Amino acid sequence: MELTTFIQTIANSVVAGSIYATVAVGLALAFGVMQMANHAHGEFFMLGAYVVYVFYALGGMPFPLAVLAAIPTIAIIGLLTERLIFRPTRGNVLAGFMATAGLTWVLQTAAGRIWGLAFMKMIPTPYMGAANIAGAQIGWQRVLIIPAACILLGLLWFFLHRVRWGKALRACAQDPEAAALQGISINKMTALAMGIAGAYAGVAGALLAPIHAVTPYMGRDLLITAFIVVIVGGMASIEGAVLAAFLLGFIHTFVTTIFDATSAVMVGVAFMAFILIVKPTGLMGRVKA
Amino acid sequence: MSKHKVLSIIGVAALLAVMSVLPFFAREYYVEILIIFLINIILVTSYRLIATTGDWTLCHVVLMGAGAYASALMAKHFGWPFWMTMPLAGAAAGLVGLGIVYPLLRTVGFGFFIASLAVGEFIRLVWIKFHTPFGGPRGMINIPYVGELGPIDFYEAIPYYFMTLMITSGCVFIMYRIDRSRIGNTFKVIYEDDILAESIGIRVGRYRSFAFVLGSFFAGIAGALLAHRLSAIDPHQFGLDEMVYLLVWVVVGGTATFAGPVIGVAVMTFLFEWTRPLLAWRPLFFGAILIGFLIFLPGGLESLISKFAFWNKKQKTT
Amino acid sequence: MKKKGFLKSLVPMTTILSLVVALSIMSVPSAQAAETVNIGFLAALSGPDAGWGLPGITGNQIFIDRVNAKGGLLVGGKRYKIKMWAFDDEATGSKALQGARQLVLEHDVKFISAIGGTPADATHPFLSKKKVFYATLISTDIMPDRPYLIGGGDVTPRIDMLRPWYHKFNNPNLKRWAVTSQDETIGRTCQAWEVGSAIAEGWDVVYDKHFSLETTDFAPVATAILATKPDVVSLNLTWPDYVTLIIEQLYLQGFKGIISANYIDTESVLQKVPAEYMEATKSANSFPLFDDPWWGEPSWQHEFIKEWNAKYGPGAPGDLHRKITGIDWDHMIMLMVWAHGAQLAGTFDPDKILEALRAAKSIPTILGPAVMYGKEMWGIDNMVSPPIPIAEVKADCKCKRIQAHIKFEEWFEARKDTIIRVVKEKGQYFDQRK
Amino acid sequence: MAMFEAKELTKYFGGLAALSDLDLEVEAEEIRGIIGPNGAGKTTLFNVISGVYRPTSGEIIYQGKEISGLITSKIAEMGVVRTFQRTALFHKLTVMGNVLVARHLQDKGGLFRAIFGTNRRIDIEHEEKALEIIDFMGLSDLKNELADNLPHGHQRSLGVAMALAAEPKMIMLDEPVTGMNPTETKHMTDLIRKVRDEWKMTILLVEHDMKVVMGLCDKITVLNFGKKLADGLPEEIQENSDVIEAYLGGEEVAELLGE
Repeated sequence: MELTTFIQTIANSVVAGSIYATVAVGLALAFGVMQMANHAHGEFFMLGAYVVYVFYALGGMPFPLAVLAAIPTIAIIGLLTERLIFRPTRGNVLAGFMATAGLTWVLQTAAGRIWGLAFMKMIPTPYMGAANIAGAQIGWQRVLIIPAACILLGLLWFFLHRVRWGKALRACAQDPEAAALQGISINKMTALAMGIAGAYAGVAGALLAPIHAVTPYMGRDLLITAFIVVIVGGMASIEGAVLAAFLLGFIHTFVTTIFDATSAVMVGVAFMAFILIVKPTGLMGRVKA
Repeated sequence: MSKHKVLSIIGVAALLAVMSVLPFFAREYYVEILIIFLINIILVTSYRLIATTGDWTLCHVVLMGAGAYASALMAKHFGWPFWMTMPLAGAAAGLVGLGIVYPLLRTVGFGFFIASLAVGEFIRLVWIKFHTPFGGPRGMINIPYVGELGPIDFYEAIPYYFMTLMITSGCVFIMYRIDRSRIGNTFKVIYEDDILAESIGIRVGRYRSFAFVLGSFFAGIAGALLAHRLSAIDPHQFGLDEMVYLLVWVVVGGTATFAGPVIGVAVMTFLFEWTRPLLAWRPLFFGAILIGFLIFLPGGLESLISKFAFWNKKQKTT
Repeated sequence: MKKKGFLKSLVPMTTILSLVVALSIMSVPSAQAAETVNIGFLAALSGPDAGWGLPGITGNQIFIDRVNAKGGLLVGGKRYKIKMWAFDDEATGSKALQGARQLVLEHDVKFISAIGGTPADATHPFLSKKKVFYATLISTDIMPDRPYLIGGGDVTPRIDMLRPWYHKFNNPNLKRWAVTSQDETIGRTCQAWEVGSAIAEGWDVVYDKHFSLETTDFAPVATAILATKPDVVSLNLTWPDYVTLIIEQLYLQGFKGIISANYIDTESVLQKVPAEYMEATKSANSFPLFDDPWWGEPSWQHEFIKEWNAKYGPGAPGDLHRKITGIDWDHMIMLMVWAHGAQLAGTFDPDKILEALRAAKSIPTILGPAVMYGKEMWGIDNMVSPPIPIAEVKADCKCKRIQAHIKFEEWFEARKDTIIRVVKEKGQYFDQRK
Repeated sequence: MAMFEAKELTKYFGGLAALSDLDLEVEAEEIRGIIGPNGAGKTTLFNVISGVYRPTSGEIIYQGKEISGLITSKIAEMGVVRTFQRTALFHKLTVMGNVLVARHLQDKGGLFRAIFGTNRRIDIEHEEKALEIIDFMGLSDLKNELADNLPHGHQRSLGVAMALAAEPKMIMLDEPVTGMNPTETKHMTDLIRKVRDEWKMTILLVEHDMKVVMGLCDKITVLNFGKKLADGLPEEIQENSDVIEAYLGGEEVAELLGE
């Protein structure tokens, strides 16, 4: 591999990693609290992209505003999902997972019916052109992802470690009973977790809308990746998810560049199976009795 | 022989009788649907067999595919007759199951669920990646039909229907017996309390893998039946979407009783045909059904009839 | 315990019995008006592949309405109204076969519009036995043992073979040809034909790989291609969405050569890439726009656009909330060919229709006069082969404009030996698929 | 030599030692009491012996064979079976069902037999054996009840019955009489003695009820903070000053002295 290609590939990997990370943290967070395994996370991501399509591409609103608009919109959908699906099925991970699989179909079909189904939606790139970083050419739209991801992940970290509600969330993730004894309301926490998860999936989708094929099914391809990331990272661990996201970003990108993308997916899946076998708790998963 | 035993034998006999006269009344298209329906019965029943140990998998359809591919390869390359390839396909799927179950055993509950998804995807990607012998994304074509037996041509719907009916009844009978046997009980007690089970000398790991391999075997049989009916198979056929349909059947029917999943397939097969006019709206409809059942009737349809459902009683999660 | 067992054994009986009843109730013969000919539409109408199926219905419906408005299809001195039945095959073999059976056994269709690929593989034994026309977009499904399967309304892979010639003709000095497409049913075969033609035209093929359908990030794909320093990057029949994303990456990663593809959805590409760049890269493809002045006025194509917008465009009763695409008319081409054949033959007997079509000097299609061709490519002359438009993206109109309209047959005759040799080397020739 | 031996048995959880350098020798057909204040490591000891936990260091020798590190079911197969402090039962099975399942080691039920229902004789034998045990535990009139519906005392007995059904040589009872009223306790104590006398089993007994322990055990081992504090005949233990010290806090001492 030539040097320029190598640098370009490194750059691509970092971008891919940031994308996977932003998408996956929400999933990990939701799973951490009362084990809500959200199969519809990919569709939250998709809806986030459609928010940008509606407000920015159709409505002519400035791109940054459209992205911000995605946050509350999808957060609300997250809250509804918690209230209507995860709360009734609490204590049964599989039931929650399958019910949200049903939700996946509902959302995909609805989106297809509402916004039409043919080729990808047309979303003009807000910031055209590419940045030249040490010989690597990365579109501004993608460069943007990196700081955005840092900020989003930073905010989440701050919230979880410095803010009272965030701490409560972590306490609840570690030991719901104990948390309940300290007067933390589990319902509030699950709602909060799903709200945040939705917001993050939404904003990720919104940010990626211009560089992704926006279709009702865009969530599917990313979901398996996101789950691989979460499992490898250790189910409930945010830090683990971020680490795993970048690992997978590098794996996918390098294998694609050197061999081909089918192999990349295979290697990714194999990697997850491998982790599960040697360390079922994942890279940073707490050992559960 | 006790009274209710007589009754249930009569019941089953009646059921078989109906299933045997049915094709002569239903039109050909519906006979074809019934064939797929019978194949799906093997699929769900074997899925439940595994689920009784508490292991819900996401690779059952892939194992069905393993059987389909195995049977197709044997029939095409060695020219072996269906009567040979079908059981061997089961064995092959069982072997694949054996190969993947050991890593999977290290996980339980949701971990097992997702891990099985990953392993299943991997197998599918192998079919896609290796054009020889699997035919890559295009899959395999010209898989020999079952052929003729004297005057009977199994290409025709009705003969194939009866062959499938016989094989399905056989498989279901065997699985029913296992479910009712000491082995079946062992599976269930493992699900209820694996620590206690282990303490009275039950090799939990061994039994979990046994259930998995057994289930894979029957999935393989179903795969063979499918492959030789379609005469063409491809990786897409055994993808996650199909797996989710299987879950819908199981969820709608329930897994507490042996009958549950069968009810599920029966009802959903009917609904599925009945909703065709909805065209593009259908996934929405089925999504809603899935959600509705999991929330309002977690025990599935069976729980309406028989009250106890272990499906949602005790949870095992990683 | 045992008593429970019995109760449970009751359950499936009752349900299955009810199912049985239901099914037999359902089997009410579909009412048939005497002068109606039924046709089927068998494609993915839900799920991720629906984008290839659903739009096809629109074009077919426009054609059907037109014919029915004239009182029906005139076959053997009798007018037949056309009725279309749609079945969702979810792009899965088993569902497709089920659909074929429903359409034939329940609705007695004489012709089926489909996408092709695995569904074609799964349905052909049944349909060949039942002697029902099955028209796929792509010609790669044509095989000698599928006498009633016709294809080619979609210009793939003929266009993918002509583009190497086109670019060589315009830039004789260029050498390095890179090609990729998604790793699926049709991609491999079409790419094989393109590579064959590229070699026949004297290109060095420097990159010849596929990317998986799960690919979400095309930056590495572009990087890998550019690492081979190509003069031309061809995307073969890469799906339009992927084309857009790959072209964006080629642009961002500073590719300066020629971009060539089967179908460039110009409008969506121009959302990501400046029109000047597209013009500079001479990016060529062969899905023409029907509002292209090149067709002339009045013309079939222009009318089609008008009718489509009137029916499905913004504000129309059947507003689809989207722009017209190539898929909207792609399926219709094959339907027109079949209808034309039936009229020529004066019957719906498939053998007679095939005879008539093969005998015809030229068959009118919306892409121009076609002939039945393809023996050397697919082992049987079941490929409908209209002349092939090649369009380039122009900056001034921010759209693509037809540059050439090429007859495929002569071109192929001159080069077939090399091309077929290469296709065979890549194991993609029809007789190598058993 | 002793039937069962633990040498310098040590188990760490994270930093802290739940067991440290514990030596234990149990003769065949002995009833050995294991006592100690809460958190002394009694249950941990059972878990380590029965293979739920792998010891950090040390050896467990049973009938001259090293068994530490084996999986629970293997150990059970060798003849060491334990009951649980929690009432561990298969709640959706009947009393009979529970005991039959617990006879797994005697009859795993082959696949062929399962399918073709051959060898009814074996099944009948097992049902007889199960009935014998149920009868022995005084549950015969409840044998078709769901385990879930039994009163607490009977659930405890069923737990023991299941352990017996596995036909072990050594049985470890974890607080068999907790939550029982005096008559039930009396009954259970007699049963445990009978198990030893008639069924020739060796018994390890963890129990808080000192009356029971003192009345039942041949020898007693006292644990405190995972260490062995004392080891000897009941009366020796009652006089042992360290033990009394460990049990400081009046009423526990009284309990210890069985008053």
